[in-house]
Amino acid sequence: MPAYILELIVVGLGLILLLLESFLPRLGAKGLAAIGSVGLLVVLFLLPSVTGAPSESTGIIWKFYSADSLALFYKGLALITTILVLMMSVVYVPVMQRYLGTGGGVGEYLILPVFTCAGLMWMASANDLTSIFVSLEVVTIGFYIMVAYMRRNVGSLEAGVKYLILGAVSTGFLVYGIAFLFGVTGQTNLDVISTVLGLLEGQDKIILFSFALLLVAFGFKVAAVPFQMWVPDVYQGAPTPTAAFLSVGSKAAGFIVLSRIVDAFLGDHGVQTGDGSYQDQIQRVLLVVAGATILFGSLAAIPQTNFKRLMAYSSISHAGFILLALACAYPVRMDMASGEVVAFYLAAYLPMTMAAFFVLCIVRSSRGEEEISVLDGLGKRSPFLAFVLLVSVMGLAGIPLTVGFLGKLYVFQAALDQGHFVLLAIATLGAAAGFYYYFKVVRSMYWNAPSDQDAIAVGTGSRVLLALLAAAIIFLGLNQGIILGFLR
Amino acid sequence: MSPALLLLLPLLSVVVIFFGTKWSGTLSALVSVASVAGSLGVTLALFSTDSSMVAMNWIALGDVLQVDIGLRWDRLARGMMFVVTLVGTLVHVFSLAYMREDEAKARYFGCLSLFMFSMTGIVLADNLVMMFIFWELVGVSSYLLIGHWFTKASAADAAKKAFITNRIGDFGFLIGILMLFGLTGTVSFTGLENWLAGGHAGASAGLLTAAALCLFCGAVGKSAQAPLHVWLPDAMEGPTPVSALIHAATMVAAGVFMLVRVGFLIEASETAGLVIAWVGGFTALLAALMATQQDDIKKILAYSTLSQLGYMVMVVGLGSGEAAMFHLYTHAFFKALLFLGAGAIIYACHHEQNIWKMGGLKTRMPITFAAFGIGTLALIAFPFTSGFFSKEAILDIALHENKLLFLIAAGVAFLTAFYMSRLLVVTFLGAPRSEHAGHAKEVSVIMFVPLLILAFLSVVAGYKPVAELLQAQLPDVHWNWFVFFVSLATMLAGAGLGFLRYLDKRSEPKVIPVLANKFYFDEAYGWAVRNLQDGLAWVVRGLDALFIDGLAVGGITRLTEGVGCLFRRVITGNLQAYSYLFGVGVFVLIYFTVFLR
Amino acid sequence: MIIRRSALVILMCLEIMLSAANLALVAFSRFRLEAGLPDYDGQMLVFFVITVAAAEVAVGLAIVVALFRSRRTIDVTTLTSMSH
Amino acid sequence: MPLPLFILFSALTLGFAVAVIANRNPVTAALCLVVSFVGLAALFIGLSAFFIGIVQILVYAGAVMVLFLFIIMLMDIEEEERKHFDRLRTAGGIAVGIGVAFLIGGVLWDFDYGKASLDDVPVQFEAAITLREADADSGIVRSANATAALREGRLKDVALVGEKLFNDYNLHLQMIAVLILIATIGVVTLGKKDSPAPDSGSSGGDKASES
Amino acid sequence: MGILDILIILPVLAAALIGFGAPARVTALATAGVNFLASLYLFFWCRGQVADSAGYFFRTSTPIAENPGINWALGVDGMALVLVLLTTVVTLAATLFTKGDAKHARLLFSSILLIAAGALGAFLSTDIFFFYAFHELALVPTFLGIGIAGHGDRKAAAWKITVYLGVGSMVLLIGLLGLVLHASGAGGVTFDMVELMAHGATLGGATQNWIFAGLFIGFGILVSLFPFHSWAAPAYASAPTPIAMMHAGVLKKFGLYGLLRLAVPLLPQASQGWAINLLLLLLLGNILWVGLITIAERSLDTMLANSSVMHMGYIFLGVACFNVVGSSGAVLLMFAHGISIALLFGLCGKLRDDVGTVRFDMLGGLGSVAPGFAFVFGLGAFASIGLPGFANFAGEVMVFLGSFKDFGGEIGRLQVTAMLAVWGIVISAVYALRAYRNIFQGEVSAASDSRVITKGWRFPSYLLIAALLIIGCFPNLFLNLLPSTDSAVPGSAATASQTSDHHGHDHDHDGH
Repeated sequence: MPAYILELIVVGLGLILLLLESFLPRLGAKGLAAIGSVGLLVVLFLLPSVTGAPSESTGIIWKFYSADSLALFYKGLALITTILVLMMSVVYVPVMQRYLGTGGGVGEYLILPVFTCAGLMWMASANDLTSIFVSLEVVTIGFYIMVAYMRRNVGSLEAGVKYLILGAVSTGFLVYGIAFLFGVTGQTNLDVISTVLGLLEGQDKIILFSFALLLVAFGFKVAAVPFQMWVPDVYQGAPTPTAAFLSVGSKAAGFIVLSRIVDAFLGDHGVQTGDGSYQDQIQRVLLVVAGATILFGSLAAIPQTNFKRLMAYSSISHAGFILLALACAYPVRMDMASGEVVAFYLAAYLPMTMAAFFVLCIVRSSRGEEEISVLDGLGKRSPFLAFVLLVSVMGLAGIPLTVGFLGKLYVFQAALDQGHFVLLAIATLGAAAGFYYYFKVVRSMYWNAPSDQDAIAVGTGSRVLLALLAAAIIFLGLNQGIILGFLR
Repeated sequence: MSPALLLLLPLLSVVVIFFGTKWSGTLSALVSVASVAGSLGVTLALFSTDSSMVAMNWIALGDVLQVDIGLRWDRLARGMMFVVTLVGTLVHVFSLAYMREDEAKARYFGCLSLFMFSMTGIVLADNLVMMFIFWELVGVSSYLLIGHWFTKASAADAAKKAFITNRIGDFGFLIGILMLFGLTGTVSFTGLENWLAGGHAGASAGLLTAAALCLFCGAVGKSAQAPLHVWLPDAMEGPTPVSALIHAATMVAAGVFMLVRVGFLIEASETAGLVIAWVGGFTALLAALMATQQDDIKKILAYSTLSQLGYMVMVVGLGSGEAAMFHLYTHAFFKALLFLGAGAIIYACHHEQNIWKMGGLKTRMPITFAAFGIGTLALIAFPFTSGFFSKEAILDIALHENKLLFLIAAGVAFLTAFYMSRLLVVTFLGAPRSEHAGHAKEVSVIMFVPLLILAFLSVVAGYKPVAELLQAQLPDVHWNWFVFFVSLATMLAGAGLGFLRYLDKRSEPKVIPVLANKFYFDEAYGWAVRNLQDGLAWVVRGLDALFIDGLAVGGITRLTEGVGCLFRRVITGNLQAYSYLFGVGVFVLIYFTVFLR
Repeated sequence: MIIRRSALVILMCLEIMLSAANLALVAFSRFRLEAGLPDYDGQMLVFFVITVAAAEVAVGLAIVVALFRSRRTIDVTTLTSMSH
Repeated sequence: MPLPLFILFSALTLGFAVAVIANRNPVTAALCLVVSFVGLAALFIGLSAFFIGIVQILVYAGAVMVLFLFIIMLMDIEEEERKHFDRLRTAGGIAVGIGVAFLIGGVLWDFDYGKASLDDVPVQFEAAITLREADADSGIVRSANATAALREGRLKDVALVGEKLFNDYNLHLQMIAVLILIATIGVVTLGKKDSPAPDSGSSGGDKASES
Repeated sequence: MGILDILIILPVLAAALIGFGAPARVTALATAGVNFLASLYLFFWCRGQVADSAGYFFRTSTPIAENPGINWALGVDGMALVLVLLTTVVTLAATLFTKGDAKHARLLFSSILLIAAGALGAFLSTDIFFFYAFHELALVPTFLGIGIAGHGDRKAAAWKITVYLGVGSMVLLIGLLGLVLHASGAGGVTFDMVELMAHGATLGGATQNWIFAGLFIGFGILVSLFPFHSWAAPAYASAPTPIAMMHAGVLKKFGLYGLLRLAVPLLPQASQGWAINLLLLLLLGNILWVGLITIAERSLDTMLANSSVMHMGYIFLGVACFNVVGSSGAVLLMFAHGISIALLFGLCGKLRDDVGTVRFDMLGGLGSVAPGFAFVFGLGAFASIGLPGFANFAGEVMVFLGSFKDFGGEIGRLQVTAMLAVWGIVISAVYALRAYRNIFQGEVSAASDSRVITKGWRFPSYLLIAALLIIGCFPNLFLNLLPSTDSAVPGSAATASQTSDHHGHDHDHDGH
């Protein structure tokens, strides 16, 4: 059955949840989340059986909606992320209560991710400028609300305002970029655009201009360097599940659309031929941005003391690595196209960040603030949590035998393949700095004495989930065939 | 009954003592004496046969490198082995009594057997690497023996000093071996000889001289020649039988033995020979001068050993190994005798070593006095004693080869006679200068029997039939009246002068500071070690901490920290600043993409 | 947008930016003929932009109201509780 | 569309847009914005996009501005006092604005779009009609009166837009529907007033302002 | 599930068991013992075997991923066998040295086992991916061990070692990746060493240079080559005894093993040119510069740490000779140094626990208080300065002989370096004896006379000394395992010139 049915199912699920929430108040957050995740699991199982564009593709819909393997992979990612966020929100509810006052509204906080997930899935398969714009907007509006959800917590509101204003500006630039691209090529479908761009000559300036505008928009979305100012504040202010969702969901979606656009612009002009064509310029821009992002992300993370801000900076530096992979468009000696390297890295990035945020969720819900010192002596207080966090931090730092290492390995291989040595040096510096600030977390967990002795209650559900995540980090690290299998 | 047994016996005794009789001193003493006596017996048994065999293959790397523990039992080895085992046995017997009440007797005898094992190893070695192995083992055993009473700070320091100076010598020795190996591809003596015989000498003369000098450097370290002689006087800290065995007869002689072993190499490059000769001569003169002003009986004997060794090295340098070996044999006997005698005196005077506190022992210890007297006569080459014949040979060769050296040799002979007679007069004649000396009585039988045997040997060893028996290849020197006359005159003058000056004097009549404290060698070396080595080490440590640690590593961490804070300061949290930076970012990005091609 | 301090005015400026983009879109769609008629794809996008802008303003104002309730001010420069 | 009219309307839009930024009082700013939108709508109509012009006025000028005014009334925001006219920030803002404008100018400078002005892009009605007959039987729903209008040489904009919107872009309609649903949920939850519970971190437990 | 897999998996399982509460010392001892016996069995078994074409006695390989070709391939050849023996012996000794009731006992025992597993894995795997991964696996417990169970300013030391080795392994990763990418020839990207070895020589000069630079610096940092040695002293000074023993004894050899196995054979051109001069210069820095620092050290543990850095210089000299004598000497020296430094660190740890201090000025005259302990320490000290009869001397003498082998009469750079390196034996004699003199001889100082050295150190020390003596007296046990002909030796000048037909496959054109 055609792919776009999936999104409809998800929206339907959202509507049902909405109704349940209003008519069966006693269901409570846990019930809602349970139903939500079950529904999403069903959709996840349906995913492989979905058919792509029928061969004769008469239907007009396929002009706007592509269902190639990459899109299906990202849909899978989006679904898994949302399920995890739902679980996290259940754990996070007690903290939310404190900030929502008696006005309630916790229920909606569980429904919004479902709708945003639909948006993410649309984004994954959007290969037309308009559908990109609309699906992007569905996701961003969803995030505006989720970020500013805790209306009584001043941090959350502040983050919301910042995210909204800067988000709106980036949407403005996005529309402007689309306008110019539409102006030059007259088409809105990416594949057609790439062919038209190949034929155009003499218009390099305008093409580059539109690409720059689009890069501004997606740079913001993905937190690349010139536009990553918002990331630390929003991650710190927003409720932890939203921060997790932002760091994984929106980044993944941003990257898939960006990779689609870069493919459209570069066409088959993979290797940098250095003949001054605009494709080279694009690659050069991407390289510069990637380098700057890695540098900024890893160096700024060093003096951090707040765990969420640390995760924010680490997500910036990871974005840098992915941008680096993106910049090496067609690695010659590797059979993985840069799109697949990006997908693999994101798939690797997902469990690690989710596990880290999940642990923070549990710890924060019992302790309050999110400084790294809150993790002090976690090793003694609840060894299980400490172990999970250790595994995820090792993954983020890229220690071998974890999936993070494999992700970085492929990025390094792609960069080596194209011979970007300066970038390699910066990447090594970034990874090394990574050792430093991730080790700070381990240090505080195992070396510092716990400030208060009470063991942290870890619900059975979250314990199972965390174990699953930790296993995923290590298991996928050992044999990467699994992820590649999905990708093919 | 192969030479390998010689090697195994002492090793066996070391193992037995270490594992078995560690707890009982006397038992281990007996085991070690038995082993040394056994090896003496085996040496005598094998006196006639000439054989060389490979006991074990140590390193075998295909055709590239072949190093094995081989034994070479020829004339030279037999002679040396006889001396080593004979003196060894006598010293063992002597130290049975001397060390009776020492609490670590087991360890003492264990080390003695270890020393005998390594000494045998050097003598029997048939290749340079094996010789180097036992060379170092001898160094270690002398370290252990000198530092026997290690609770005494001075003994511990002396042991350390001895080992390190030896090690410096070994440094040169090893480089010599490496050069030879590099040149010829083989390490065994026979291999080297045929290589030399094969006419390659011309090709790398310079290198050969360098290699020879390096090997000589090893000998300098071991036989305590000029620059590296500082450790021998301090080595007297060890028990006297040890000094007798190691610092008279065997270990110091090992250097000379090695030089004779590679004699063919020294002939190949005469410049090396000359240098060796001059170093030998210079050491002899230097040591003799220093000996005249020493007060400690053992130090005097130590310096006399130094000067005699100088003689031997000089002669080897001048080309005749046989004369050197002959003098080595005779010297071994009478020097061991003198040392054991000194040991007896010290034992009798309750460990008193300063000669000015002794005196009048002639009457109290007649037998020791007699033996000691004979030893002294042999040392100062009194006619028809063993010393006379061997020194005669040396002087004769020196006369033929190098006139200047002959003069030095003569001067040294005079000085030897002078300080030996000084020693004899002050210790034995006149009145006892301290109550210890007052009621010194003759030592027990076990102690003076070895003295007598040695005395007999030191007289007899010079004559031809006995020398032949001792496998010493008599140098083909013919009787030369002039040489005889010169040596006789110097001997009489020296002895007379010594006798006259020191007859019943209470203290040293004229102290020559320069000689008294040994040409300030020790102070110079001490300064060098303190400033050069430790100072440099301290400076290097400082530099290392400053540059590599501070600058490189610390620098980078500070840099990253700084940049991190810089970035952090940028994010102030103020929305307008963000939007401003956002705007600037957009401007830069667009400008870069569109316009910068 | 960078100059003004009040969140409301900033939202207004955002509106201006989006409408400017709309103008460009309409212009391009008008100037490009497709099947004889002005290319309506561009105009479709304009519609969507307008609806999205409206939604954005709605959410923006909601947040501003909530902010006003809890902080008594909508002055953007005071929102610096989270720094470094 | 005659040149003088074009210049008038664009001047109108730009002028009032600057006015929005310039003046202090938010109410006047809102009104200037309305005028600017009217100018813009006029430009749209000039470009023969009648439907969009109308929508522009209805949605923007009508609904959005009303919302702004309503909010301004609700929170009786006083005039932004001229406490300190931060030189640095305004200068920075202006500089960025001008810089980006220059860039756009630079890009567009040699961007010869090939068509100087509107009139050399006439709407070929005949071509449109022939095309519509050609694929009449291909099952794509065509609005009848749009074809009739085309025959008389009038561009029935609304019908054409409707036709395109509901034929090709129905996926996006669904998306927009979801978007608006999310927006409403968001506004509702964010807008909830809550009884005077002590909120943490803000300036103490003053009673919520009643509207 | 061959014997090789057991060797690696067993300690990991044991560490896990300890993690979950099994009695720490007993499990650790059992595993270390079994591992030791297994390695002995392997040793004797291999002596009977004849090496296959690439020099391996025994190889198993189970593919994990096809492209890039990563497979769980284990193989043991002469060099690996020696190092495996070293690892198992040192592990057994380290477990014996640690008391069951020590602070952080469980952590210590599990980290010993993990380090052992990591080292064994690294030495045995012939697949670069696992080669690198196992090394990292071994590093993590070291950092945690030093950080948690160490003493002195352990935090700073652990911090420094983590970041330093982190950067080192990153650089190494780049080098390895470069190697894999460029040297994997036609058959697609492969991590398998044996295949890479086949294509290695054909690389272009330029690429070889930067790959070799990456590997050289990466391994240099891991092995504390001269400019990168500043992490070693503080780390070992504040590391708990077993961790110091394991890391100095075993893990440091990883870098050298890597150099000998990967860098030298695969990149003959690069390693002949500029690299050899740099290597010679740096190893001199190691021996002389660090040697002098060791003399200036004031406490036993920092002195031992620096002395281990200094001895690395000799092993590098062995590598730099590029001939079979030098490289076999280097392997022997690795084994000997590993054991002697482990013994000394063990005793130093015992000293610190029982007497309370390791500073020279506070100690003195221990010889009379604990004669047995003094004797064993003496043996260890003499072994480490290269007294004949011990394995160190055999290794050192072969390294020196290797550096002078057929140098054709004129003194080249290698020979000058070797001569200066020989001066190192004097430096080592000075600091070793000075330490022995301060601690054990002379009059009994206040600190040392009251306490008596508790037992528990005798058996492991005798075990280690026995190992040193056996190999010292019969080095042939190891030597006939190693390749004995010049051509087969990794990276010797001979290989670069003629085709590496020794590997016996269709290597048509010449490598030079």
